[in-house]
Amino acid sequence: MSRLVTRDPIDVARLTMEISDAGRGGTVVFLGSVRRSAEDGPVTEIEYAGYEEMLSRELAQILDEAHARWPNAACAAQHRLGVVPVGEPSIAILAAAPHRAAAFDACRFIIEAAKRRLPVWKHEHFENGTSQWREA
Amino acid sequence: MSRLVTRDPIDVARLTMEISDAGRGGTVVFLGSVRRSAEDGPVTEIEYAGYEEMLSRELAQILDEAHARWPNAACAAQHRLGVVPVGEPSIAILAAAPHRAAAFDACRFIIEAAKRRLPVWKHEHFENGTSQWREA
Amino acid sequence: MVFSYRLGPASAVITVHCRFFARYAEVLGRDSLELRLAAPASVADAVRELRTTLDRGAHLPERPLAAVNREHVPLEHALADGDELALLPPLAGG
Amino acid sequence: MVFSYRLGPASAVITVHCRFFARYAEVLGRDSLELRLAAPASVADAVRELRTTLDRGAHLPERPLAAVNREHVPLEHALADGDELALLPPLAGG
Repeated sequence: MSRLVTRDPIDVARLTMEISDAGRGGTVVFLGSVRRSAEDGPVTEIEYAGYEEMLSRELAQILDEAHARWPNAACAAQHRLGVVPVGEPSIAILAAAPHRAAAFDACRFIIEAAKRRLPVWKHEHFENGTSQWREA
Repeated sequence: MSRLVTRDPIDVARLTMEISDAGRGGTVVFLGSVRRSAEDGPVTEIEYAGYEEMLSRELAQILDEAHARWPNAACAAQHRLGVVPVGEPSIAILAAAPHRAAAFDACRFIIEAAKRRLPVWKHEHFENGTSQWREA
Repeated sequence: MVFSYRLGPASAVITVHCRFFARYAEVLGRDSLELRLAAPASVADAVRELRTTLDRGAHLPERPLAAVNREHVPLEHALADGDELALLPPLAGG
Repeated sequence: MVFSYRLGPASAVITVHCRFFARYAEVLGRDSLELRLAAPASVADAVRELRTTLDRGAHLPERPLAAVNREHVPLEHALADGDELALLPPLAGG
């Protein structure tokens, strides 16, 4: 199985393969990407820092909770840390199930829990050389 | 832009690129795949047949409706026709938006409308050489 | 092949291009035909005519899904000369 | 570095490994320390001690997010000797 935390680009195709199965007809993938919004100013890059031991543990637990609620679904997740260029995903959540409703619900459950519980922070670097921690 | 209907394997990575943008931080992808369930028996392949002119028109209209409801979202969709091996997607729906709620909602809206409205039928081929049209 | 239907001297006649898909095409042994109908005619009128005049036409449901000119329509939809009428088995796309 | 806290002759003493992340580590100029506390002590007690004894400790919020042994806990959570206590700035993952 893929690691839950990576410092490399997230390989979505590989994660999709991991949860694919002839019995699971619906697959939902969520990709959360570094977004450059108007109020951000000239961000050159964003660095994701995490409390890594807790991050892996918490993400594994969220996946366990999803499995308990949707036993027929297969789920996978990966969070990227380190510098993530604008436009590339920092998190990928995948859920495959025999029917699409469970796949959508499980995927949504996992990303909502991840946003609420994963110990990760964003360090923004600006063109003028300064940087700051972004509060969610 | 990609065609809405294809007879080749769906290139999910390419579709994802099409709707990616630095301003859209949440991307949701739905893949509907040929499923082999217990009651199906030994299906060797499934052929998707469509009323092609209407299929393209209807899928384009569904995307327009999604755009009207979620103007900040970028959506894409592709339906595959012809023989689709078990496990490969017959349909892909993608929605990217600044925030994940809109991406989830738009993606779900499109697949539900597609299931209800697209003129497509499945022809199942069995190991014993027979075949039948599957009623949804 | 052209089927005519109740044509009296005072009736206007329309021709509708009918298309059949999937199981309907298989059952009927064809995927299209030209149907002549006395105007005014609805989709339901066309279906009734097809069910009574075609070989194995009775295998079509009385109330199939229908599309006219590539748009879903209810059975009450009024047909016009030159319309493309498609009878759609239960959809199984996606 | 070890900080002691209200140690009377009858008190048991526990040592908690404190970790700071992101903005908290930046503000405090450190990412960990060992904190000695008189038992019983809650996470809230530890936070109070850190806020009053550390340089720039007052920059920590009175009620930060906290995790003990890598699990989210409420501020009332009772600390045990050897626990790892992490103070977490508002989460921004995903």
